[in-house]
Amino acid sequence: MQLLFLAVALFLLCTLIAGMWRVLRGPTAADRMLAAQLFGTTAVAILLLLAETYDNPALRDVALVFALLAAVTAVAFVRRAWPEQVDDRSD
Amino acid sequence: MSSFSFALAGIGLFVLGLHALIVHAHLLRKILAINIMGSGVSLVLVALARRGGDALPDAVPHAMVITGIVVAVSATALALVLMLKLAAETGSATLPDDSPE
Amino acid sequence: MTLLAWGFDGLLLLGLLGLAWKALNSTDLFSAIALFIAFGLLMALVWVRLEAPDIALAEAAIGAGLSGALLLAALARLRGMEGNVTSNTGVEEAPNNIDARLVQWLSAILLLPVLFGLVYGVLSLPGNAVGLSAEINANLAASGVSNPVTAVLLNFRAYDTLLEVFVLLLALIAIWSMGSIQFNRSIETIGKTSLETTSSVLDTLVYLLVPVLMMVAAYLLWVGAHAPGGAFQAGSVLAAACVLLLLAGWPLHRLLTAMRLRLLAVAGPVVFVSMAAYSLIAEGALLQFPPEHAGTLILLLETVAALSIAVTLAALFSGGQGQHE
Amino acid sequence: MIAVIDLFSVLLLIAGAVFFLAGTLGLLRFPDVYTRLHALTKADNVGLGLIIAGLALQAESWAVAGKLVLIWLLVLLAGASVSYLVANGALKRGIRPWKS
Repeated sequence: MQLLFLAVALFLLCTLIAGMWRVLRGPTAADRMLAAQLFGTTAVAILLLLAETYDNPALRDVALVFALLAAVTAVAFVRRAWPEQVDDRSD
Repeated sequence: MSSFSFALAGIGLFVLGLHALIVHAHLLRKILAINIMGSGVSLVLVALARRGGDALPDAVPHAMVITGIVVAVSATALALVLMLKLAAETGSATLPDDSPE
Repeated sequence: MTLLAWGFDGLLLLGLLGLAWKALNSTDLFSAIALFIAFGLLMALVWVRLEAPDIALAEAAIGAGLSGALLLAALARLRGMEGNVTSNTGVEEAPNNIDARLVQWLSAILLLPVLFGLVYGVLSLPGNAVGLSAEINANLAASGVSNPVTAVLLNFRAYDTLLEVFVLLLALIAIWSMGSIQFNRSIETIGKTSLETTSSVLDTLVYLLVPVLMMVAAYLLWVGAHAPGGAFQAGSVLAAACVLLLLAGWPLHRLLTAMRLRLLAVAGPVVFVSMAAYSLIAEGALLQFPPEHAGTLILLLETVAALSIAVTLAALFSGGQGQHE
Repeated sequence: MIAVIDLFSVLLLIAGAVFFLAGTLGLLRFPDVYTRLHALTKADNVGLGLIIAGLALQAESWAVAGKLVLIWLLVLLAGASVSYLVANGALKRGIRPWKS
């Protein structure tokens, strides 16, 4: 079972790093932020899987903090840092 | 993977950050560079402390790095405010170029 | 199993280095910050792999949460300013001229010996680390807590934490000396884009999330005695709750007036110093606690420190946003 | 009995991984910010839910299972609100939805 947990965690890490391409490419600021948000959800799943693999309950607390704090960054983006001008290559 | 590879990655982060600190003129970029250098140093510290050990990880470097993370964020906040002040005064967030023209 | 773990670590470290490179060299500042936030997330995973869940918690709260919010808010204000002064809006000067290229190559060449020197230094170390684990475990029973990291932070090397709360206070004073000393009333209008009106969805999110954040902070504070957690992590999560309230435009300045804010910010340092002075007189050593009361004293110290850290970090976030701008 | 539960866990975990893969593919391949938002929020949250269900079946106590579900609910709450805020903001900024 542990083997499967770790394999799924590795697979999710792969999808996470593939998602990095969207942060790099954009084109809009929202796309970059969305991809960073994806990192948050995926990281929660990875942490929970690692917690079970290595029987380390503290990692669930790390996942909990991740789940909460990802929202704060996203709200900071929506409320503050989103430029008003339309990005040229938006569609 | 052995702790040494984590330590080597830490060195990589430090050197990447140092390079960016020298090369980029924009202060926000320099602040990011210093943060990444700090992460690299923490990584080296913690990775080297657990090398070759199957024993319990050493708590002293862990405590130091936690302290370091909090200090880094307060220093970053201060640096950002200084940058904004400079931008408000001079109109640009880069250090003035005082080399002889 | 080992092979999978190796693959995981290798991919993690490659991703970390790649993100750092891209964050430092991407074309515009916004993507640099987005990549830096992702870098913080990966960094937290690295701490998990290094069996340092305490650090992972702090990194998740600060590296992936608070510093991202700080950087985004600063970028927004910078853009507002540069929009007035210059035409440059965050897109950076590309290193296209000969001079900048030269500097890049020169720096890279000069840093190569640094890189090799550091690598050689690390690789020439003996294979076994000699740490302080044995000493810590021998004295853990007398420290009042069973989480070794908390024991180091609040008992064995409590002077580190003492100095650290002063660093936070100093940063806050420095920022306040350049701006206003309170959660500014008009903060929600500064740097905020005019397109955002008050939104009931955001309000609901804040309604639900802030109490959860506060409960998680209390939980982390409590659990820090015997498991990963503690004052810094709790303080950072609580600070995130304050930042969320500020971002949603809630009138936090009415609850935390300038005076209360100042009192809370100095509460941690004051309690720490008085505890240090008391222990110096009564016990004969700086911040040495009698083993029978150590657990209670540490919890008290941590609670005050967490409140101070939370308020200070939140004030650092809103700090310097004076009326004169 | 144990084996049946294990089998369920395996199936749930693999299904969760597939949903995460779908979410990432959507993020990479969909044409505009709204469709990418749709892929990310829905697929990833379902994927996380499936993985959490698979892990909860293996959890040693009810408390652990409850904590896992709590984490999922928090991610759902944050994900749903943030995707609304981002989509709403994008519309207000005049980013036009993609039409084939």
